[in-house]
This record gives sequence, C-alpha cells and structure tokens, in this order.
Amino acid sequence: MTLAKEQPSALNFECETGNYHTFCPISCVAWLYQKIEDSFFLVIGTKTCGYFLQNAMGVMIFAEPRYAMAELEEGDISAKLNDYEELKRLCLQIKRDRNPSVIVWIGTCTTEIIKMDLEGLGPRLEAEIGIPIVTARANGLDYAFTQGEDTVLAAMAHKCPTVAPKQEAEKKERNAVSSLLNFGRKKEEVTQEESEYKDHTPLVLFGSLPDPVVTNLTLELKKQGVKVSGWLPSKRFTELPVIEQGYYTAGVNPFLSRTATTLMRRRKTKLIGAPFPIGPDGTRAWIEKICSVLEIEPQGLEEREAKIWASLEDYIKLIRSKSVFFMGDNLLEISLARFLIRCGMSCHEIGIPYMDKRYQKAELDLLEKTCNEMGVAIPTIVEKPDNYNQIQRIYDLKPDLVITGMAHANPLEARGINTKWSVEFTFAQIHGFTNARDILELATRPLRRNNNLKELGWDKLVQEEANV
Amino acid sequence: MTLAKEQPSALNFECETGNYHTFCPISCVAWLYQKIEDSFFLVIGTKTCGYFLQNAMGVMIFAEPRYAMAELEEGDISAKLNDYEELKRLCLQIKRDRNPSVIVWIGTCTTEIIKMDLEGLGPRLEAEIGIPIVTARANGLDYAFTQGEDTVLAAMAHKCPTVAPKQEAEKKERNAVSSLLNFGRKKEEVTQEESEYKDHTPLVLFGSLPDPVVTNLTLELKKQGVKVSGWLPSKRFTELPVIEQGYYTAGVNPFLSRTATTLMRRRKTKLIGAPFPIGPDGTRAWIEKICSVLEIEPQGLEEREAKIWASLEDYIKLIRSKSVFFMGDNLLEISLARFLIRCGMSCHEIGIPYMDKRYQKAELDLLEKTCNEMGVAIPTIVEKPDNYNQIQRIYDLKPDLVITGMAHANPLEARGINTKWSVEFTFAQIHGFTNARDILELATRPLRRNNNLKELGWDKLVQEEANV
Amino acid sequence: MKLAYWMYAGPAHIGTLRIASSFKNVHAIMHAPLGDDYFNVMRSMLERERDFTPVTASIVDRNVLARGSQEKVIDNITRKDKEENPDLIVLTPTCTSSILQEDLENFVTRASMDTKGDVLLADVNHYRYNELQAADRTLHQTVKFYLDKAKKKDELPTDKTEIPSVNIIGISTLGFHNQHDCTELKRLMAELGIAVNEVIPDGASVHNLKNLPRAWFNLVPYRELGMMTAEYLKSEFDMPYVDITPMGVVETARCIRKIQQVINAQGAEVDYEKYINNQTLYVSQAAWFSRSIDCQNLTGKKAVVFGDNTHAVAMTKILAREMGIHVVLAGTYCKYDSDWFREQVSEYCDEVLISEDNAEIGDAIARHEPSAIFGTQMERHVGKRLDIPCGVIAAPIHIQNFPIGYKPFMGYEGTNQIADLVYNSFTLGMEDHLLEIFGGHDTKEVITKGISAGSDLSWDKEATGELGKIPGFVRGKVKRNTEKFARERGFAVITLEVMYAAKESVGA
Amino acid sequence: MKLAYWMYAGPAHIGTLRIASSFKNVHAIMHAPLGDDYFNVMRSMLERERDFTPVTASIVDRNVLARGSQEKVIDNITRKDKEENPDLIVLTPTCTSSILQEDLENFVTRASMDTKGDVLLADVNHYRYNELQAADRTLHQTVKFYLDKAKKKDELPTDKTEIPSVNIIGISTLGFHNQHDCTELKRLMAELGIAVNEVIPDGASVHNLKNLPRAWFNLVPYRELGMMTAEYLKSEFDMPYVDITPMGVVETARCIRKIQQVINAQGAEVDYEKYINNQTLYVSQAAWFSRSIDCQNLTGKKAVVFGDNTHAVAMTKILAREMGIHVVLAGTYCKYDSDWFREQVSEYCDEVLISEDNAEIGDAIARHEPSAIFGTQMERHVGKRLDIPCGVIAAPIHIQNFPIGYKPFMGYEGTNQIADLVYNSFTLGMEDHLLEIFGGHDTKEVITKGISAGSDLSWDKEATGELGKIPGFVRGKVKRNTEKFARERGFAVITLEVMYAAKESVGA
Repeated sequence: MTLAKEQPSALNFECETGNYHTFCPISCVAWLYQKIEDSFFLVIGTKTCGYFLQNAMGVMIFAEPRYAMAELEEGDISAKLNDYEELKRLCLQIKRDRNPSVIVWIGTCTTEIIKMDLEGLGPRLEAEIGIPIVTARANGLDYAFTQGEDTVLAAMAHKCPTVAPKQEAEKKERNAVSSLLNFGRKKEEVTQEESEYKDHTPLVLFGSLPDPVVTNLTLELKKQGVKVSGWLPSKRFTELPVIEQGYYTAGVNPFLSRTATTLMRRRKTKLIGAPFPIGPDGTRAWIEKICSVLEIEPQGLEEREAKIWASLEDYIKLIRSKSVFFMGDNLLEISLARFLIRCGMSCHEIGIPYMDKRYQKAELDLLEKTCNEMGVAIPTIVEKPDNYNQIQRIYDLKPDLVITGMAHANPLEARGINTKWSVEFTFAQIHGFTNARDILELATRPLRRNNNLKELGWDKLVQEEANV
Repeated sequence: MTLAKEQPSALNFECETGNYHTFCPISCVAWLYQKIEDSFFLVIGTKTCGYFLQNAMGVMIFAEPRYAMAELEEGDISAKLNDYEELKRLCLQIKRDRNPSVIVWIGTCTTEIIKMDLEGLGPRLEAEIGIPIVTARANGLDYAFTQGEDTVLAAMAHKCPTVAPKQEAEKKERNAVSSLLNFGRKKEEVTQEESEYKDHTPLVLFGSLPDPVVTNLTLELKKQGVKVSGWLPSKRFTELPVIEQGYYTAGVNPFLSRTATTLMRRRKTKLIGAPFPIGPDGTRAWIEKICSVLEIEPQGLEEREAKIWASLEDYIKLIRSKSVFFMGDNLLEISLARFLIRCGMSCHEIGIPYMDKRYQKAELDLLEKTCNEMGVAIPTIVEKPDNYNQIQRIYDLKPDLVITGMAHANPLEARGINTKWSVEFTFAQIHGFTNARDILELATRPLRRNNNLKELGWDKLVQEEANV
Repeated sequence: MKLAYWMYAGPAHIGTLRIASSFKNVHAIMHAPLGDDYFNVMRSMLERERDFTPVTASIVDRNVLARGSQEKVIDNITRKDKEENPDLIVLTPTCTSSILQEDLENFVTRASMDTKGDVLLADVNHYRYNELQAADRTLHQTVKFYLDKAKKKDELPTDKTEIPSVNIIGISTLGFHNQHDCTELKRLMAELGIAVNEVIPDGASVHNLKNLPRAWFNLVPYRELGMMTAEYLKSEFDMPYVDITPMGVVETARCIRKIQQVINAQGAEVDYEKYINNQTLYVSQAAWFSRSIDCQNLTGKKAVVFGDNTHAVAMTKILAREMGIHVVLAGTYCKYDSDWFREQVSEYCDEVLISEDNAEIGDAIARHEPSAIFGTQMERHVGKRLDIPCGVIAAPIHIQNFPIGYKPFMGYEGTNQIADLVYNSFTLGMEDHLLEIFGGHDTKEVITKGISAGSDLSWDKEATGELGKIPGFVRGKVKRNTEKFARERGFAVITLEVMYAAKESVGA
Repeated sequence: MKLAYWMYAGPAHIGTLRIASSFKNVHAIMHAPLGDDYFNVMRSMLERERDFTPVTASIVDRNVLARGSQEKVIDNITRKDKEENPDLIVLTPTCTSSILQEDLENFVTRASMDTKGDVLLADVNHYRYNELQAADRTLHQTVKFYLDKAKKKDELPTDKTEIPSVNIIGISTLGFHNQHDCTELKRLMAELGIAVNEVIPDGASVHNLKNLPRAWFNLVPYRELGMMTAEYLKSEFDMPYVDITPMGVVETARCIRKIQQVINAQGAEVDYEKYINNQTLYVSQAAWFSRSIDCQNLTGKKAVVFGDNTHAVAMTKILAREMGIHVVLAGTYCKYDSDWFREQVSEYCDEVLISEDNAEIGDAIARHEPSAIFGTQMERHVGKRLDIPCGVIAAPIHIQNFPIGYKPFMGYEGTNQIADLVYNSFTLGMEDHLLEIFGGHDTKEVITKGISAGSDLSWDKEATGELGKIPGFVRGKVKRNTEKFARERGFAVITLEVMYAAKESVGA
C-alpha cells in the first residue's frame, strides 16, 4: 500500500450496519470465571450458546470449568415450565456441587426473546438460596463480543459495598490488590508505606485484567503517589471494592461504557475520561489524566515513555511505513490503531462493532492528535462494518496487515494478505508500559513470518479451479 | 497335538550344543540395579554390549539409569591404555556423580578375551577410592541370560558380613526384610513377635526377587515358624545379610548353582536342596523341604495348596490336555514345565541353555514324579538346543504353545503357532502360592487371544510368495 | 432446563450448515443474532479452510426485532444471489431466531422471485433435533428438492452407468476424518472396479444430484449422516444401499461382500474373496498386528469405548473381536438411535451406556478403571485426570481430528491407522507407568543439573509470588533473564520493581 | 574407555546385518558369543517381521575359544547353505570376536568351496566404524562383489532402460521410517514418469545387482547409507547420482529439479515445474500450513534439533525456512561427517553441536529452554524431564518408528506428516500449559469423586507400604478389590495377610 500523503482532517465516522462477524458477548464468561476465582457463571441459553463456548472459544480443553449452561429446552421456550423453579433447581445443584460465592446469570438472545425476567427472578432466588446472584444481559441483540464484560461489570457494580466496613478496616486489608502487594510484609512496613501515597479522593479502577497487569498498573500509579483503592472486578467476589459517592473511577478498556455510566449515575462516582493505558503513549496519557484530576504532578513520565519507545525499536522498524486495516471485532480497535499509528503505521479504515463517542472521547482525540503528529491520513471509523464490503476494500487497498476476527484470517492469508487475529489482543497482556512489547510481538508476527515465506513463492494458495 | 499315552520313563537328557538364541548374561543388570537401590553397575565391554542393553532389553526408556557402559575403545583392546587407570577414572566419575554404596563391575566376553584382570584390579581400586567393588564375569562365553545374576550373587556372597555386628544387634535391625516387615511397629510388638518363630539354625535365602515377592515368601515361612535371617541380594548393598558358617541357605531360582556352590564351599553354609517355589506344587515342596531340614512340622500346607489349585481352575481349563514346548531361554524351564504338567499339560521337549543336574536335582525329581502322577510322557531335556532343529520339530509336533525367546515369537505366530515369550516369566512375579495365577495369566494369554482370532481365519500370515 | 457442562452433538443449525457449505457453490444465510455465526470460525480454524465459508449471517438485532426481519432476510438473500451467483441459497434460523415463529417459508418464496439461484428453507425443528439429525434431514431435503425438480422438468436420467457404480453418501465438512475416509473409500472402490458416480454432499454440485439414480447402489459409511437420503433413494428409485461401516478388517470385508452381493444381483459377476484375503493377510498390517506378540500383550486388557454410533460400534467390534481386548463398557451419545447401538455392540461388551451427560460417562470410567479409553475429546480429558490413556475416535471435532497427514479410519489403511491408535494408546500409557515403577531408581538429578546452576540472587516474596503467576512454560525463561538483568546491575534482591525493569530492558 | 549411558549409533555388525538381512535370500552368519545375536530380536520385535531373521549366530564359547573357531564357522556356513539355499552368505564377527584376529577371509575361502551360494566376509573395522558407516561399507562391498563378478563373467548389461529410470539406494531394514519413505519415493517417481530400476538393499536379489548400471541415475535419499555405493557407481559406470534428501517442500522441489537436470542431460525432455507448483500449493498441505494462522502462531518459537545428518539437516531447514521457527541449536551425532552437517545447517541456526555424548545434548537443551525439541528417543526423554515437548525425527529406532499406518518423512506426503509432527509437538505441549495456566481455576474434585467413595476401612502401615510398591496403574484396582474382600469378610483393618488372602481369593 503506497501512501499518498494527505492533509490530516477530522475523524470520519460511518455506520454500515452490515453483516459482520464477531464473537457472541457471552464469550466474556471465558475470562471472567477465571478472573473471579470464587464465582460461577451460568449461561441461560440454547445449545447454540453452549456449543459456541465449548468449540469456537477453544475452551474445549477444560473438562469442567466453573461455568455451565442452563440449556433451555422445548418446555422452557413454550413457557410450560416455571422459570423460577427451573433456575432454582439448577442453582441449588451448583451450590451443592461447587458452593461459589456468587452465581452470575448470563442472559442471552433467547432469554431476551422469550422475555424471561431474570432481573426479577434473581433477587428472589438469591434470598431463598443464600448465594448472591448477579444478572447480566450479555446478549447478541444488543451487544458485541467484549461488551459482554461490560454488562457483567455494570451489574456487579451494584454489589460493591457502599461504605467500608468500619470494624474490620484496620484489622484486615479488605482490598485484594493491596493485600496482594503487601503479601508477606510486616504490618509496620505496610503502615509506613502508606506515607508514600499522596492524599487524594479514593480512586477505583474498572475492567477485568490478568493479575500481573493489575499489579503492574497499580504500581505505575503508586509511583506517582496515587493509591488505587480497588478494582472492579476483584479476584474474589467477596473482595469487591468499596465505592462511596464521590469516589473517582477510571476504566482501563474502551468497551466499558455501560459500566462507566452505571458508576456515574447509580453510584454517583466521578469518571476520569482518559485514553486507555494501551501502548506507552496511551499509558502515559492515562496516568497523566488521572494525576491531573487528582491534582498530582506526575514525575518522570516523559522519560519513561521515551525509554519504552527506544526499547521497541527492533519491532517498530518492521512496521514503520506499513499499513494496517481493522475489520472490527473487540472494540480495542481505536486504541490499537492509535498505538500502531504512533509506531509509524498508516491506517485507512478502523472497523469497530460499536462506537461510544463519549466514553471513548479522550481516545478519539488522541487518535486524531497522533495522526496529525505522525503526518498520516486520519482513518475512517466504520461502525458495524459489512464484512463482505470490507473484503472488497481490502482487495483494493492491499494493506500490509489486516487485524480481523477468526473467521476471515485463513482465507485472507490464502490470498496473500497478512492477518492477525484481533481476539489475541483480547487475551494477551497488552496494558501498561512494559506490555507494549507484547502488542508488537503479536502485530509483527505475521510480517516476520511471511517475509520469510515470501521468498519461497507461496504467496497465494488458492486456485481459480477447485483443488485436486 | 494328539497325545499318544506313553508309559512314563526316566528323564532323557540331550545336549545339542547348537546355535541357539538367548539374551546375553549382562541382562541381569536390568533387574539387579533396580533391586539393589544403592548400587551402580558398570558393564565393561564394547558398543555391542551397550547397544544390547539399550535397545534389545527395552531399557531404552530410561534416560539415565544407575548403570553405564565402560565402553572399550581401540586403545583398550590393543592394551595401549592402562586398565587400572582407565577404570579408576570412570569409577571416580561415578563416585562424583552418583556416589553409590557399591560399584558392580560386569565383565564381558571382551574382557575375557583380552584377559583383563578384573578380579585383581577390583580390590586395589576399592582400597584406593573407598567404594566397595564387586566383580562378576557375566560373559556369554561361559554363561547364558539369567546366569548373569548367578555370577553377581556368587561374587556378592563374598561381601556378606561373617558375624553380626554385636554392638548394634539389639539397637537396630540390620536385616532389610525384617525391618521392612516391622516397619512402623513398636519395639515391644517386634520382640513379642519373635516368639512366633521356632528356634532354628539361621536361614538365608538367595535369588533376586521383587520386594513384594520377598515379603510374600518370607511371610509364608513365618507362618511355619521359620525365620528368614536375610536375603542375598538385599534391597541395599549396605544391608547384605550376615552369613556365618553353618547357616542354612536355600535358593529360589534354578539358575543360581554357582551362588549355591560359593555359599557352600566358601562360606561353609549348608544348602537346602529343594524344588523351586514356583507354582503351588513347587512352593509347597520348597517350604516342606526347608521345614524338614529345620526340623519343623509344617502346618496346613496341603489344604493351602489345594485351595490355590481350586482357585486356578478357570485358567487351568484352558490348557488342560494341551501341549507345551520349551525352546530354552532363561533356565526357568524345568520348574515351569513341572508346574504346567501339573496343570494338565503335556510337554515333549524342554530346551534349556544349561542344566546343572545336581543343583536342580530336587526339581528334576519332582518333574519326573509329576509326569508319572499326571500320566504324561516324560519330556526330553535338551541342553543348548539347536534352534533351527527345534523349529523343524515344532513344525512336526504342532504343540499348542511354544515358550520361546524374543527372536522367534513373531515368526512362529505368523505361522499359526501360539507362543509366549520366556523372558516375561523372568520379569513377572511368579514365585509363591499367590503368584501362581500370574504364571497362568501369562501362559494362557496366547491361547485366550488366538482362540478368539481363530474364527476370523487369520491363522497363517505368511505367503510362499513375497508379500506385496 | 438442563445443567450442561459439555455437549457431544452441536445444535441443529450446525448440521444444516455442514451440509450447505459442503456442496460446491451453495451459500447459506443464517438468520440469527450477532455471534451465532461461529460456524464460520470452526470451519476456518479447524479445517484450515482456504476459502471464505459460504455462510452469511443476516443479523437479528434490537432494531430488526422491532421492525420484523422479513425485509432484511430477503435483502440478504437477493444480495448474496447477486454477489456470488450461488446455485442454491439455504436459509436457516438458529435456536434463537426459530422462536420468533416467523413465516420463513414465505420469506423464501418471496426472495426466490428475485434470485437466479434456488432458495430453500432448511426444515428442521431446532429444539427436537441435534446437529447430526439436522444434517441428515437437510441432506435428504436437498437431494429430494433437486430430484423432484428434475422429475418435474423431466430431466431425470433413467439409465444406470455402464460399469458398477456407487454414490458415497455422507461425506461432509467438519466431519470426523471425513476427507481421509473419502479418499480411502474412493481407492477401495477403484480397486474393486467400481466407479464412483457421486460423492455427496462434499464437493458436489447440486446440479449433479439428478444423476444420483444412475449409480448401481449407495454406500452410507456413517450411521449418522446419509441414512435418510439412502432410504429415500431406495423407496423412490429402488436403489439398494450398503450401510455397513467399512472400519476394521472384519467389517470392511463384510461391507465388501455386501457390495458384491448387491452388484451381482444387478448383473455383475464379481468375486472379491481373493482381494479380501490378500488385503487382510498381506497388504493391511492390521490382521498381522492382531496376531503379533505386541497385540498378544494387550489380550484381556480392559477398555471403555464411547462416541457416536458409527465409531463407537466399530471400535467396540475391532477391540473385542480383532484384538481380544475386553470392552467393559461401550457407549454412545446418539440417544435417538440407541436401539441400533445396543443391537450392534451388546455381544461384544459387558455393559452399554447411552447418555449425553459427560459426568455419567466420567463416573463410569472411574468405576471401571480401564487400561485405555477410546472416546471423544471429553473422555480424553477424563482420562488425563484419572491417568488413563485415551485414543480419540469420534466427534465433537477438534483441530487434532484434521491432521494434515493421511489418517483415514476406514478401509484397509484405516485398519492400519486404528492398530497404531490402539497400540499407542496402551503403550504410551505403559511407558509412563514403567517410568513410575522404576521411578525411584531412575536418578533425575544429574540431567536437570543444567537448568538451575545455583542462584546467587534472592527473590523477595512479592516477586516470588508474581513469578508464580507466570505460566510454567515461560517461567524458567523469565526467571533466568530477570536474574541476568539483576546480576548485571548489581541487585542482590529481586523485587517486583526489578522484575518489571528487567522486562522492559531485556524483554524478560 | 568411555563412560557411556546411551548410544546414538549401534556397533558395526548391526550395520552389516541390516544390509545382509535386507536383501532377499541372503543369510548372515555372525561369528560371536552367546547373546550377541540380539539383532534378530530387534528385527522381530521392532519391525514386527513375520519371517525368521536370516541371521545365525555361530556361537563362540569357552570350548570354541580353546579349539579355534575355524571348524565351527565353516560348518555353520556350509550347513546354512544346504538348509536354506541362500544366494549369498555374509560372515561377520562382532566387536568381541574381531579381537581374536582370526583369518576369517580364509574361513570364507574354505567354506565357499563347499557351498552352492556365494560367501562374503564383511570387511569392517569394528572399533573404527559404527553401525551407519558399516552399513554403507557393506552395501558398497556387496554391490562391488556382484558387479565385479558379472564383469568377470561378461554378464554386465551395457544398455540403459528405455524410459528414464532410477535406482533408489539406501532403503534398509531397521531404518527410520524407511519402508514408508520408499513407498512414497516410488509414488513420486511414478508421478514423474521415471521407472524404478532397482531398490537396494531392501527386498533386492543379489542376482539383480548387475542390472544397476541400466538406470539413468541413482537416488540416495539418506546421507548415511548409500553414498559409497553411489560414488562407486559414478566412478566405475559414470552413473550420476542425486543426493538431495527430498524432505520438506523446498528440498523435495530441489531434489526433483536436480533429477530433471540429470535426466534431461541424458536426452529426456521433462519439465517438472508445473508438477512441483501444483504439489506445493494445492496437493501437499504443508505449504498452506506454513502460511496458515496455526503456523503463524509458531513464528519465532525456539526449537532444538538433534539427530542423524539426514534428518537433523532436513528438519532444521524445514523449521527455519518453511515455518519461521527459530532453531537455536542444530546437532548431529554423525561426528564422522560433521563438516557436511555444518555446511548444510549453519545458515539456519544459531549454534551447531556435534556430539555423541547425550549428557552434552541434554545440558544444551536445558540451557536453551526451547519450546520444542526435534530429536531422537533420547531427546524425547530429556524433554520429558524438562517438560518440553519433543517430536522424534531420527534413529536410534524404537518400535514407535515402525508405525503400521502410513507415515513417510519424504516426498509430499512426508511434508504433510512433518507438518503434523511440528504442529502437535508444539500444541500438545501448549495444551498442558494452558491447563496449567488455568489449572487453579479448573476444579478437579467433581469428576474424581467417582474414584474413591470414602473408605470405611483402614490399612495398617505394612499393608500401606506394600500397596505403595504396587505399580500405580494397578494400585487403584488392588486397593478396591482388597477392600471389597475385607468388607465382605468383616475385616476392619487391612494387614499384609488380608492383602495376600484377597489376592488369592479374588485375584486382587
């Protein structure tokens, strides 16, 4: 793709509302049940939902994970059976077999269509069987892929305690992160360390990240004197953070607009709108924004960012001046595009399943700013893209790299187009300064590999005629 | 094979001194290094010896067992190198890497031919490096397969202490078996238990058996009030049994004639000549003979034997009136033939690599008696059989089962002849009352399997013409 | 409602899509919410398919739900007809959209007015039938549609092929080793002098379906897919079919003998006995393996078999009859066809289990403690937990069931592959056990010495905890690189901060 | 002396016997002590050979040693000549008997006076050459013997075959996947329109050796076996040879292009480019696998390769060049041919290791911590210890290298098999790691519930100890049966006596 240097312009949004492929939002179960160790997820849906989790999500390898299907049968659909009694039977069995601290009900398209009143049933059953029940409508009628997590966190936000339990406050570290960080230290040390923090209104972060990334981001903020009071979700449901009115909150992922809204409207917190901590540029901007809101002067971030960029040079030289095309899958597209453009790539089109321009405002601004600074054309952002049309555009544009869902990668590769699965960015550890390298490790892999293969003359592996 | 009922006659011995196949006597390393847990076996020989142990003995699966080759190279053969210095270098390395309680040198055909003076070098090196060295000439010029164990045990017999260490005698159970049996009991119980034993001259058993079989036979004798003072070999070299002049000894395997002689001539013990404890008949005869020599009246052996026989009926009915042919491999042939004849089989020929008529006298007598009682012809015993001739005889005789070495089994099966590897009897637990079942499990396996296959018409799987 | 941790068969629309996308130049429109189109992912990922899966989701979202989906569905059908010119467009709902009780038949009628190709609504009840049944029905529906059409147009050929010929029915995309089985069946037919008239649905053109009746007989190798079609062709066109799965030496011979009988009844004069004999005894190595010493040592060992009807039945017979292995339990998840299963296996095993509940099967395995399992991926995991080796013999499919190398289950090469599977299942397990038996004697220290050459550095508790969270397969590397970094910079204690600094600096 | 725990190549006589017993109707007499004849065991066991191995040991024992072995050796040669009528009897000593420095050449001369068949003494120094070198020499010696003989008798054909033809040199018994490679090479030659003149030594008759020069060229697929013969045929008969191992897509193409060049130089006019292109892109799945997403995820992963020259070189090239895998170390145990190895691999790997010492290789693997190993059985065990998956690519042979199912390493099907091997080596390891990563979250209790349903019985310490000695894979069963027995008879505590009673009673 040869780049005609255009004059930078404002962001251009389109909405194709086409037939595009992405994973079902119930996917979030696959990572959330691992993240929240004392949880159990019950997906209330059909064989179609269950087979998806089992076979397409690749969680087939787990014989008995802490999630299950409540598989709706003909009697459930035709409303011959009593929903409450059925759910009670299943939840009692789960209680008996696993005894989790929380059961998360994942509603699906089917429960929407048959209008099953999960929000009504949940509290009744919770009271009757004595296990907290969280109800999330992670259905494909309203949401795409990663937004499933948004529905769960938004629902879970209601379960966070309003005030810190006063009695225990000193005896025991309620918050999982700080007890993790203080693991093995004497109490005096911990108390002493408190003084390293600046005095500020408590801050709660939201978004499900693997534990090492949680630690990493918490430490980055600690370096600036910012104390993270808690994360939503926590490692255990029993350790959900306290959220009092007036606390600050900040998200780490671009697909959490509903959770952000819930925290603002229902829990009366103040949202810090920042770019997301993906890439050294995003991470720096995220920390700076948090610091600025908390009225703290950030220290050494510029040097830090510069050092990280310098350490990425070996990867960056592989993609500089190359072009990338996002088909749209996991809602991380804007942040990734912004980072890759900062790395020197150009980007013609960013497909994205859903675009909340308000929640992503800071990120969109940074994208525009980045394009201007790097002197590349501002991409078109296509919401709900039509995959068929996109493929025609890819044939025309011949981008050096296409970031796409799992259904399209092999066929595009067979046609000589480099691809990377977007879903890998969902599962990899990509947040913060130190993980920027991992994003590039993933993004450059097809280029490194296919450069190698190019010499072998295996560019296109499809025939016009049917294969023998 | 239809059996013409012949009149029983005396045993008929032949010696073909032909070209027969059996394993090399260094094989014993494979089980002895496992049996004696603090040992290290060093086989002093050529690549031929090493490759045998590695590939043919099937010990290929162990990456680093407690044995190794001292591989003779051209300089060793041409005597350009100093044997003592070379062996010292290797043994020091073994000491450094593994620090065993004993290093057993296994001499081979090559050390015989180049007349390496292992017996002379051993004591010198032992004194210099401070690790006991046992030297055994397990070479194929003089011995066959299982006789390798005989050479090692005969050499090890010299290392057994002459008198029990008096100081420690009460403090600590020196003997491995009794400490095994008394494991975890209070001392009073042990003392009290001593009274269960009759008073008799100490008895030491010889022959390497897996630990559960050692326990089993020791318990069988205990039931009769016979106390086993020790086993040669013991589980650890440091726990070799005390052997005083005048002790009784008894062997558990038919291939230990050299060990028996050493114990008699060098250690002045009295050998109890008995059939071997293989099969309920042999086990009973063995116990009876030991009791009789120790002047103890055995209790309940007849009922015991009868009960075992009754429990074997499901297997015995599969082989009753069938015929077996021994090609000769591991020297267990006489005992196995005697047991199988007692089970109702007939046997035309017993090939055997080596026949010590004196050491096996009681077993041979029992064989003859068994044939007479069962009314079957007495087998011809062929020492050092010629395998080619045997195969011609097998074609003529069409026995129902051929017990043979590993080289002949598949070709015989392909010609519709049922076979069982003799080597399996070497490695299986076949001694004592309770293990009789395991012998029949092995012996009947080809019959059970091939009965099944016969209906499928896959009797012969070789063509006159070359296969496609 | 049913509490389900695992499913053996997929939902109905997967079966329909397997048929539709197996045909050449047929496109499917799936009327479904976002995310239900994961069939495309499975095909692309598991089969490493080079082409785009010819399935398009006509997405049902909140707006569509409010407005009704007729317009969108019809638009998508006619659009796809123009874009790709398929011979046929198959419309299918999923479990979810089928609840809407829309008149999809009417959508199809409306759409087909504007399309060049044919349009068909897959006629399956999504709550009564599973993937396998739906596939069988959709294949039958498609075949009947084109034969009826040809009849109406008077284009049905009336003659038979000159030489004996066969239709192989039931080869489809995402089927368990289907591609290799098909290759092997074609080879077998060639060796028997039988022409392959059509293979359906995989790679077939719907235009050629009208030629099906020209074959002398139909071969249905899989019990699960093709029987309805074969029955239909028998009742409508009097075509005989052979439904003996040619798996294992005995059943392959029985299948060939049945073929001989069927074609000789139509005037051929073939005698396949010599071929069978030669293959059995000298070409295939399986019969010889059964007789060899290796297999002798498997005699009487206990095995559990579980899978779909086709494979569980075949494996049970092979293990019991050809290898003398003791099948303590044979089971299937094809509940809808359980009578046939019982009839086939009952004389070859101690116990029969018909169930779709994986916990029940897991418990049965734990109870029997077999030496080996032959089952699905699910049983393989049960086996891993119980330390029992498991050979995978049946779907649900997994990427390992799409090997690149040639691995049929059927025909004579199939018998070889199965012999290897059986042998390796038992003996690889055996190797672990041998290592365990002698484990205490096999010193492990020496060789592992090379890994951690005694560290001069200490890790504080936080860092140790963090290290523990790193996946095992990279942990060693991270540890080493971090220590190297710390050593170079003179840190004596590794803290979390040092760890992250190391990661930034050297990518540890 | 050398302290050796493991050997990569066997002793010389194994090489000689592999050649002798590969030929049809050739018998070998091994002049050796009892037990040295384990070659017969290896052939019978590993290859599951149906026929008796045509090797007889003429046993050297104490008596023979005293009297001299001449009489016995000659007797055995003449006896075998009468019994089996072999075309040729090959006499070989072993390491041991070669020390006796007897005039074996003279024994042979004496014996051949009384034999109908030919008699040959294998001319190998047993202390200087290993199995591979000895095999190469014996093949050369045998070929030369028969070509000299034919020359002397003036029976050498002087013409070439009508169509381009090849001798495939180096296929032998007990070779690593040799049989399947040979089948694949024959298929490849057939597709190239090249006739196979002779395959040696496997299945060849010594009488046909004189026809070797009729072929247009020789193909030597394995570096270790056949080069001496090919060189001899080149220098004596001006026959060109192709020694490019057709393993992997790139090298297979290079081999075919070289063949094209060689036969076109002799007047043929072939162009294989279209064939190569079609096979590479559409028939073999390996090139597509290399480009597919599955393989993309292997990019840059580290691997160690170790084996014989042929396979280690080929795998290194395939991994580095065709799959983008980072070969951190490539090694061989063929020390005698190490220059060639270095030349072949040095541009494809970081480090080269030439060694026969398995500890050195194990340490190198531990140091590199690769994601996968491709090596011999030895490296597989190193991998097991270090928890690194290993694909086996080279001898020493093991029964698993004689699969019943078709598994060539060479040619286009070989490329498929290798792709599977690579993929499975990495991903099966990956599966374990994934389970480990999520292990803590994956509750194991429920499914194992079925195993130990809470025992009401206690085991005393002796019995517990004894139970512990029972191999793990039967321990559960013994425990259960013993408890059942004890429960039925009302024992509350299980002692050693109860255990044995149970064994006798119920076979526990």
